[in-house]
Amino acid sequence: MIEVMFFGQLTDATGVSSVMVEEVGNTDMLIQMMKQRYPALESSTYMIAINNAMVTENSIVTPGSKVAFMPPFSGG
Amino acid sequence: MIEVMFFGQLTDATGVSSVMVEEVGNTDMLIQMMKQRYPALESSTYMIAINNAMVTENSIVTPGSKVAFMPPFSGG
Amino acid sequence: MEAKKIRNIFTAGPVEAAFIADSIAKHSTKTSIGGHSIFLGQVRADLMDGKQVEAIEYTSHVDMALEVMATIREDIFTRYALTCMHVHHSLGVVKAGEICLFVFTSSKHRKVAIDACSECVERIKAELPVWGKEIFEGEGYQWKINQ
Amino acid sequence: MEAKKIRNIFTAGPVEAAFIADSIAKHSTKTSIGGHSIFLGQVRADLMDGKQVEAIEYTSHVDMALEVMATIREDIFTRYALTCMHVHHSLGVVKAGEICLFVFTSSKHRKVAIDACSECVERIKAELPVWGKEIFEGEGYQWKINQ
Repeated sequence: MIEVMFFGQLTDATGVSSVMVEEVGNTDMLIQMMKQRYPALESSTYMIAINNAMVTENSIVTPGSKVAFMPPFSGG
Repeated sequence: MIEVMFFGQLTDATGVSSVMVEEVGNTDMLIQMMKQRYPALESSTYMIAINNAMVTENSIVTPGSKVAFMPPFSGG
Repeated sequence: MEAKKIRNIFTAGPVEAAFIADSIAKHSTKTSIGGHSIFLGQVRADLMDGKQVEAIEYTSHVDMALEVMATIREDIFTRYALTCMHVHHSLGVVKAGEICLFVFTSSKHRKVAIDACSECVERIKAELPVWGKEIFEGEGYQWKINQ
Repeated sequence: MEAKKIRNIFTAGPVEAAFIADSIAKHSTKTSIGGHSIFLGQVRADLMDGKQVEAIEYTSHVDMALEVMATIREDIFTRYALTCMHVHHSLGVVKAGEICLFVFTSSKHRKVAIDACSECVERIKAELPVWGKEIFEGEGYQWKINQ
């Protein structure tokens, strides 16, 4: 299983803060899957982190990973 | 009368923090007068202010003025 | 390579002035310190299209934020001769006028403390996975955008 | 030309943490503020030829210092969009580990507050007629020199 987490304004698009998915090969595949499930993600801006590390290119998602979908940060 | 004030390490050189003097024409004359009275001033570094305003050249000292002899600042 | 030490930086609700005072007072035993630099972020009651911000609700990807903060911390200590650095960021609701961020650096020399504090604040804003939801008076909200 | 407003900045002995907290707390009603920058100068227990600094005794040409500070203040307010600025400097004895200078700037935007605070500190050190006498443990003293 893979835990997919959504943060900030993305939770408005998905209506959930986290969801478990079965095996998925890589981040591109996961993004496609999430866009199908939550169409409002299509028009959202986000970055991806796997197990707390930012990834900027398509990356392998190993079982047991936590994948975060994160909109631009606005702390402080 | 003119009030002549000494600050910081200059008080080590003069032994006093302020002294009244009779009329004196200008700051160069006042400096000479003070050096005669307090020879340790000869080897001191200082700036002069008349009535709270810094002067960098020889300046007229009008009666009733307050003249400050000030070593480099070290506040904060 | 030694593992980075993960420290909590999050606090529930606003950072209180008394907490800041306590933090300052604790440094009086560190007599090699010559200067402290403190930055405080305060929630603004901004007006947007006639609606006023009443509070910001902060959320974070906490695990990741603490790891990122440990990296920032390590990097700043490598490049600045700091005696110490403390960071506190609010989670949850912080009302307008309350403090949501407290960054505190100390060094022998003032310029080091000031520069490190300023850099730390910029990096927190840019790199920490934290989000602010600006809650309007009455009803409605919008998501904060950092400049 | 309007006369500059002369405000007292001097406080007898150290600046207490509780005073700083109180000063911070007072700003919670100013909800246009987004960032505060604070600088605190702390007396260091420096070692000089085997003698340790136990305290600094500050003296000033007070009238002149307040006039100079009013000019600095006016100049900084002209060039930075500050909501407010507060300066407190000790006179008399401040022990090692205690706070001798408290500069506090607030603005809508953090960078303005940070830059104004930093400039104010530099100008205080360079332009205010204040002198520090470093008193050694046991006996003796030397006059402080600003870097």
